[in-house]
Amino acid sequence: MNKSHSFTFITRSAPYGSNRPNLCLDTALAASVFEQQVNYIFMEDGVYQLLKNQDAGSINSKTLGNILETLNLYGVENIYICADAMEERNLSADDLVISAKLISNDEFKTILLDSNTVFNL
Amino acid sequence: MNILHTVSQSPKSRLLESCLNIVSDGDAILFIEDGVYYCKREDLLEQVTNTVKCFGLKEDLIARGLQIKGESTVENASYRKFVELCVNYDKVISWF
Amino acid sequence: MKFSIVVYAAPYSSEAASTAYNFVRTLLDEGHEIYRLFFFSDGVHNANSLVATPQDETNLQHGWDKLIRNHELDSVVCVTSAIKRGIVNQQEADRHGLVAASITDSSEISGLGQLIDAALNSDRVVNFG
Amino acid sequence: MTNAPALDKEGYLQELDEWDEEVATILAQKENIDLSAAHWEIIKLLRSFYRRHQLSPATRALINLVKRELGPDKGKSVYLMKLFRGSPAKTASKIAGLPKPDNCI
Repeated sequence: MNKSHSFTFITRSAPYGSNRPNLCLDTALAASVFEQQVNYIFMEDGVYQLLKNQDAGSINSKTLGNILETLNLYGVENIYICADAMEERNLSADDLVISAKLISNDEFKTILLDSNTVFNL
Repeated sequence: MNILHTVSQSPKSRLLESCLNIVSDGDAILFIEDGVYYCKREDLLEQVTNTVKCFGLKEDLIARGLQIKGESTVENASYRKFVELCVNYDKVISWF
Repeated sequence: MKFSIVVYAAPYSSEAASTAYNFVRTLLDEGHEIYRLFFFSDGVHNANSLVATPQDETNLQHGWDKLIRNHELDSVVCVTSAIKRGIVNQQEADRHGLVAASITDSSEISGLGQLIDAALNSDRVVNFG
Repeated sequence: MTNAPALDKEGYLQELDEWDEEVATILAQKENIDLSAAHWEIIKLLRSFYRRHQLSPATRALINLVKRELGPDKGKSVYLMKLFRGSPAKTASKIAGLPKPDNCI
């Protein structure tokens, strides 16, 4: 088994409207159990998953923002946010539950080129 | 280290626009399912076809009454070609 | 080359499951090896054996079942996706007190670790959703 | 004495609301564990983690959580295995009245 396999997860959907953010997260957590390199990138509407003050109890769901706060405990340390996505949505770092590195599209491309497997949800 | 991107929704999804933000020179794009309607959007495609090869899945084009003409910037691809593209590019990123 | 295929979509509600099926058939025709098929999210419906379709429509579940058997493919259905959608084997049916097993015999129920393992052991992973 | 709580086939509480310290003691006995202060420290940490994140941490996350909150001496798999035999993430979640952690392979 290749121990230095790198996985990149692109999550580009808003929370709650579909199960895509959860599929992406569950798969990334599974990859982290295998102790592989895991990159997690919030793109487009995916950044909405990180908004503060979510309380999805009101729609009988688990609050995704609270779960995402634990990504680093799972060993998912390379967390990135698309700078364009933040700008287009008028969001700033203060609006989010975690601090993560903002990346340009060029940095994004480099991460993809260096990855072995990419999941894009 | 180039990437094959598959795009499988119609242009109203703006999936191609998302994909183009992070496509690198030398990558390829294969339109499948409703994504093949992008093959008729020369206005969107002409900005990338110099550096990125574009293909439309033949079966999906035929099903929808779309044809790729000789002078088009998009090439027809059979399922065999789809497989060949997966082999020739280092990884596949699916946009759906 | 070694491929693994991930299917996220149910048959009939979108074209993706059918595209995946055609792609897998072509891979086999071209002599490639399939390390694993992984059915995830609504894709688990592809392994539902309790399906009837009109004679003049394709029964995709049947198609997968035949393809998996004929080529002895390793086909895994994600357990968390499957149980929520009523795709269970006898063991899971008994465990949860459900009236019947529904999964096709050719696929097995297992965890997401099988998807990661597939990625680690394949040259290419192709996703259909 | 509390009535024995309803458990699923793997021994996790069916109704998470039924948990209290007495229930924890019963659940621990089923695992042949006598709860000490060291156990309670982890159980309380797990419960407050679950309240905030609605997630039972899998092994690696549990170790990192304990390391962050209780220090590196306790944030080790040997320490946790001594307290909660088998898979510490599963056993500790069970006694703390949380759902079975996902992604435990």
